[in-house]
Amino acid sequence: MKLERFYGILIPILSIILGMVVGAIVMLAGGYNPIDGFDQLFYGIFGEPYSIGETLRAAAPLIFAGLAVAFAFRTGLFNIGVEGQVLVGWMVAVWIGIEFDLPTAIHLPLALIGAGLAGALWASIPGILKAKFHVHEVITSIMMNYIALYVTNDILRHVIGIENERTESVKESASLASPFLQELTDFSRLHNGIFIAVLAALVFWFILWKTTLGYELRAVGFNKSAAEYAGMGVNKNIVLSFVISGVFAGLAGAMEGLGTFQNMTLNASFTGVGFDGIAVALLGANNPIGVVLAALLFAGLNIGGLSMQQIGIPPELIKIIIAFIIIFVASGYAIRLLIEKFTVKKTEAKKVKGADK
Amino acid sequence: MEYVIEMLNIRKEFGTFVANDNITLQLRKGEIHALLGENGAGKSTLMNVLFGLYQPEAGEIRVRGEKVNITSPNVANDLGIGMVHQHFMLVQNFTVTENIILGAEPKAGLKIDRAAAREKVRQISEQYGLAVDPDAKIEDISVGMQQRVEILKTLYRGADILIFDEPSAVLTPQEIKELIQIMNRLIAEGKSIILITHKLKEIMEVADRCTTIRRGKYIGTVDIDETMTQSRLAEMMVGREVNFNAEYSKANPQELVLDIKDLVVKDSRGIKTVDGLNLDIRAGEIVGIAGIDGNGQTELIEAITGLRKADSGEIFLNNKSIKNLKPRKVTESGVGHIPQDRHKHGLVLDYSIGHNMVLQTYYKQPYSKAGIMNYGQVMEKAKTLIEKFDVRTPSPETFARALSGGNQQKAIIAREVDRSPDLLIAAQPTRGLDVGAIEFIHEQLVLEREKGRAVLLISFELEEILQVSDRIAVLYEGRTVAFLDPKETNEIELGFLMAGGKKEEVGRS
Amino acid sequence: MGFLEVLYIVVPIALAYSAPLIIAALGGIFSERSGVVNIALEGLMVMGAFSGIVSALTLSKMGLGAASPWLAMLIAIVIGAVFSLFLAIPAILFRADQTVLGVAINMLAVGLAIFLVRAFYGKGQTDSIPNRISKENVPFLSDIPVLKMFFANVYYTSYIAIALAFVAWYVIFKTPFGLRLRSVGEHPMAADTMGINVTKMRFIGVMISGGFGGLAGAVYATSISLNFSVTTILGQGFLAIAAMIFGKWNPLGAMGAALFFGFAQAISIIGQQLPLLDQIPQVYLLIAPYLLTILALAGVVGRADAPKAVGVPYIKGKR
Amino acid sequence: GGNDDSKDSGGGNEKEGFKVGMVTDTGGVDDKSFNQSAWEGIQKFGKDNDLKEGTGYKYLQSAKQSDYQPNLQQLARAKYDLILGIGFLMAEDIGKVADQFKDNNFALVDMVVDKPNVASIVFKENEGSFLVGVVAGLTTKSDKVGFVGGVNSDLIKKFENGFKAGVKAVNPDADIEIQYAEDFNAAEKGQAIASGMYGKKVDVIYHAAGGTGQGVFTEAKNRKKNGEDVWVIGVDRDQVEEGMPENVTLTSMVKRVDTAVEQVSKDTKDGNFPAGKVVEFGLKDGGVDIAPSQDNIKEDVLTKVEDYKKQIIDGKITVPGTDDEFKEYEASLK
Ligand SMILES: Nc1ncnc2c1ncn2[C@@H]1O[C@H](COP(=O)(O)OP(=O)(O)OP(=O)(O)O)[C@@H](O)[C@H]1O
Ligand SMILES: Nc1ncnc2c1ncn2[C@@H]1O[C@H](COP(=O)(O)OP(=O)(O)OP(=O)(O)O)[C@@H](O)[C@H]1O
Ligand SMILES: [Mg+2]
Ligand SMILES: [Mg+2]
Repeated sequence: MKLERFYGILIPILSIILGMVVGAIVMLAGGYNPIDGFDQLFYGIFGEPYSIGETLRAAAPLIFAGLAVAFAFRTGLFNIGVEGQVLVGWMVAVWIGIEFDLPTAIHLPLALIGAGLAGALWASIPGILKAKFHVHEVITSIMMNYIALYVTNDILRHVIGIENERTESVKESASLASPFLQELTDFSRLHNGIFIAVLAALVFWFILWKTTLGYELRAVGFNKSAAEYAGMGVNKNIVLSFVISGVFAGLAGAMEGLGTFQNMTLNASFTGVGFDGIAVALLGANNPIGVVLAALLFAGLNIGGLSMQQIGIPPELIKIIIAFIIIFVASGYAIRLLIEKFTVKKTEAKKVKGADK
Repeated sequence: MEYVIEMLNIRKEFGTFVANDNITLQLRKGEIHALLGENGAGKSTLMNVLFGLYQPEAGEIRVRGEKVNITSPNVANDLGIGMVHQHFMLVQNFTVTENIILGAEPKAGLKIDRAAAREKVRQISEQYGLAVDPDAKIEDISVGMQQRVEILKTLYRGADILIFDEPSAVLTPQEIKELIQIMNRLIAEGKSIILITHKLKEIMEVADRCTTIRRGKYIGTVDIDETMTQSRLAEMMVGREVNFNAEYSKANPQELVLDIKDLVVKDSRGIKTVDGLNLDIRAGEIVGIAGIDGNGQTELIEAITGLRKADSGEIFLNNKSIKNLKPRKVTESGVGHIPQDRHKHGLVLDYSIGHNMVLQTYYKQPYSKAGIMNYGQVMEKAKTLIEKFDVRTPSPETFARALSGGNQQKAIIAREVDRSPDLLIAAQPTRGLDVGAIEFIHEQLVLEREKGRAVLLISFELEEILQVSDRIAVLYEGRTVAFLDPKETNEIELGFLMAGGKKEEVGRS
Repeated sequence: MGFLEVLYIVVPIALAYSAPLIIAALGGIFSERSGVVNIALEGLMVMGAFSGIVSALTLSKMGLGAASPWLAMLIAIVIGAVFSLFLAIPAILFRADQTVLGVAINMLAVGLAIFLVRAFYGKGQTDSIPNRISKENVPFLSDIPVLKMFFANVYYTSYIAIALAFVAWYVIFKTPFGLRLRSVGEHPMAADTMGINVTKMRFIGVMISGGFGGLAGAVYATSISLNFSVTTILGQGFLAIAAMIFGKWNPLGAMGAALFFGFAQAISIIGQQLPLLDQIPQVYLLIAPYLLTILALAGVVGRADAPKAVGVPYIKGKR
Repeated sequence: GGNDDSKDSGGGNEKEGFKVGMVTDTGGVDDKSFNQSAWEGIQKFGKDNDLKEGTGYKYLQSAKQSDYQPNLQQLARAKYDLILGIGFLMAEDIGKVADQFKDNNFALVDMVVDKPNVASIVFKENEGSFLVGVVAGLTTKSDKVGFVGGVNSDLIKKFENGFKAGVKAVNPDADIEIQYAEDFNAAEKGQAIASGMYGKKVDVIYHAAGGTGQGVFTEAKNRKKNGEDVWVIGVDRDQVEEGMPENVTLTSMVKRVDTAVEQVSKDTKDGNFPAGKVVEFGLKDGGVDIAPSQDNIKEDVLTKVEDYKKQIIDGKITVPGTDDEFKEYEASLK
């Protein structure tokens, strides 16, 4: 058990290092100086309060998106539709943020709840179709992504109203922006959403590992037949899992709508938050702490990557590094084998000696 | 004496665990050689070594006197070794023919020559009397036929040394009878067989010799002759005396608990597999259902437990209808269920034993309060049950997956019995278990009866039915065609009735 | 405009739109039939589009003219197959989670392709290729009324895609190779005991998938986008996955699903230009293809069962 | 990309000298459209003033919309004298950053931001579109022309309405097919839309659809190869090359983001930063125009174009930009 924990920490760390090594090789091959590159990257992540603020800001939606994917995974479902749920959540958050005039104590929670519910509603469709008609959730969620893209654009245009391809800004009473945090981080867009995101990770953990519902959801994820035998409503749980996953996804949208942007723009294509969420969830091993850390890593590399451009290194490099980190983490078994080979060789040598006697 | 196989001083380790420790097994040409041992003794492991699935850490294998190095099943196939695995190695959505020819397909141009393949399959199946439908999908055929396919696979490849790993564990008595005939025919054709089985009676019936292993260690090889008895074999196997023919006390039936009237249930294909069934069980009695697989057993259990809709008829539990209630409601009305497939229904293998112990009660106090689990209580409960039912597990935190089959079964029984259900349904509760474990489980069933529960036992082992039941219901084509007293009947009569014979004809046949 | 005229417009669009989807979905089938989940189709298409365009540009420069896009497709097949090793090696040898890998590979493909485009051309997107795959009128057939909807103004690559679907069907369901491939995806241990090399079969399945993915990307690039940029392949791979599942992992089914997508897409795009349909608010037309797919799945097609062992690393001796 | 050996950690540069930087939108600096054009303008300005790429002038690329602000801030921190945001999507971000860095000068392309340290660079795309509309209206044989837009928005509407006005001015009977792909990056959609339009005998299509327009060219080339007489009118830059080898580019409507950017940079360097002003580029100042590649346009058509150009510059014609303006304009024709 202790050994498991050891590898659980060692493998991601080794993977990050190996990913950086690959990045260095690519930089060398591209004619860039990797030392300067990493210097710039780390400066871009940790160098100033500003960059730390931006990293945290970028992490908030990723945490939510990651939690959304991870939650479904935990119950044996692949919610590839987070992207669409983010869009509808974003839209509803902004809509509530613009449309109502309420005190902050009501307005902000209302906007957040609206976003969560919108995501939940959108996610419930693949869930219901899976439960009722056994339609593969991967196709339906892919289709729902496209539908979300076009429907939100249409609603932005015709219901909420846009000027120059964007809505007006949400009222201050619905905004997550925090002048304090902004000042603290030298005008980054860091907003209160990060606290909600961390709280959400806690909620995630609590639901799955502390509640009766979580016991059921995980059982359904592991073994549907046994869950049915035990009297759990398998179909109900499938829908519920999608719904909860959708709440997280919708809130990821709220992070953007009420935090980073304070508005919503017509989208000509997907935001990418949902797809990044898949990577974050998987890198974080579908566990809440892992998701938070993975989101921070993702956000940090992306923000740091922006400043690598200062010395001319194309931002695509970051994608390559992240991709390799994920590949290495996924290949943890190989890393383990290598480590064990070293250690086992020693013990085996001892054994042989013992046998000789 | 000519040996076709000699496994000498074989050692196989899994990590630090030694599954086979210096085991020797020698197979003579033309013999049926039984391999006996408790669950987890290392029998399958040894055979997997012979078949090239595992590489031994030490030891030597000789085939027809030649030292060989069996690095893969391919090598084994080339050496004429075929294996029928404990858990069938069949692709469910392939046809019988496809499964047989896989890896050695006859070709016509680029294509598989299906006509030739079918012809070859038919020819072999005729030669050895292994009736199969070459075009049927595996998922649609009975377990017995699946096993014949497994045997055909080896014969198709020209194997003359056959390994059977617990072939009878999943078969009905009729099928076992056929299997024994098949084995005898194979021997007559010049093949040699290694047979793993927990059924001592089978060993006595067909085997020429028997090798016993215990906890990975070689115990000995004996001739099966007139001097050999089942109890001596059992003793060799477990190292103590086993009371496997225990006589249990007499039943004392009380009020009616389960009352099924004219029940009709359709299976997944829409066929009425339960068709007008009547059955009643009283408190304090064990009713055994005897029937050939596929006569409605599965659907009957599923209908009672709420896993399948009943079309018509009635199911009363303590005079209240439980027909078409949700599984949870059925459970709460007082039904316990030891399911037939423990891995599919009985356990969440990726949950700890502790989690599994509350699979139906997790939402109730004290395990759950206001939607919040109290895992402390869960583990407490698990500890008590583990102790009480002697479930061998390192801890209640251990994943169910890591337990041996016998211990998994014990865990399920512990859970079901502990809920004190009025009706306990036990479906194939001892399948694949060794005699020691079987003894334990039978005792538990009788104990439940003595506590005044109604027990419904479904088993394909007539011996088990006869031994444990207080009353036997014979199931044929979805109906109970006869109720018998185990004291006044025997396997022959039962077998006859199960095959559709009429009671009054018994004497004449 | 009559019904036939509408079809004369819609069918060629559907055929053009479907071709890359069919090919990519076939790739997905080979991989998943061997037991390896292929979320990486998108990335494989990116690599295919990238290598297709780069080779087409280079070959054109070398003076190969009209042959250059066809040769470029062959190169894209090879590149796709090689690139798929990023999926095959960790998934098959190191027991890595295949979904995770797929997501990573999609990311890697975009990053790497654009990085290389910058390295090769000093800018983030390529020029347009001078020699492309063009739409053709099939001699004789394109003059026959009704039938001409299938033969006028069409890409030969559409026919190739359809032909490949039949070939793939034949290979998977009629040949020994196909039987072995499927057995490995359904029950690898059974296959192993029958002397089939599970590792080898899975490598072949994934690499065929890489080849198809590469080809699909190259077909798209050399016939439709004609250049390569970060947005050239944007979601087509995921639609191909949907087509694969919709088609129940059967090449002909996937082809049908892809053609269905193509047809729905064509109607949705052309709808605005057609009488009656142009009265419908555009958003309904835009979402129609996706909505129709969902309805079709829920109403008609229903349950789709994946190969049983898909996504599960094969570990010898594990039960 | 801007490859350079000197390291600049963004913490401020002690060296003196004028520095200009731009932040691309998600299209990137090679979008063959306004990002690229803006970068070309800056490069020209840099070379003319002996600035070094990377230290004197540079661009930062945005992969996502959320990158705009950090990118702008990076340049502001590095004390760039002029920071350009390319694309109206950056309006809000540039406004915010301008508030935070009151000492820096900012400029935004394609949209108006009212801040004392921001200059707004906008174009009269409708005027340029009018001219190519004239070309289309006079070139079409079927009296059917088409317009393919990227995403339906105020900006692209300017292209559409200017174009329609031009067509109607010279060919009131012409049918104009309008379609928005709702996507700037879907070549296959562009192709399908074009295929539908050409299939309905439209013979000239004007696109304002970015990467989606690529598909329009593809379809036109295929048709031309098979003997159909079809044309495409390009947008933003001279897209004659996109029409090769079949030569389907009738002409293009160019938007000289490069000259505009160069102009503003020069003014800023000279101490004439148009602080808080809207700098509008239309036909008059060469900010929009019909592309120099005009070989495919008939002589008499070109004369007409010149004529209209003059009228617009002289203010005799006011080219509509919005739907309402177009309605008014259409009414005035009758
Ligand atoms: N793949 C494996 N990895 C680790 N240990 C294993 C593995 N397979 C078997 N074992 C160990 O080897 C022992 C022998 O297992 P094996 O399956 O050979 O028992 P068996 O005698 O066939 O039991 P049964 O009668 O129930 O079939 C098991 O108790 C188990 O501890
Ligand atoms: N793949 C495996 N990896 C690790 N341990 C295993 C594995 N398979 C079996 N075991 C170990 O083997 C022991 C017994 O397993 P085994 O399956 O042989 O029991 P069994 O009684 O034969 O069960 P069954 O009746 O299902 O065959 C268990 O304690 C378990 O820890
Ligand atoms: Mg076993
Ligand atoms: Mg065994």
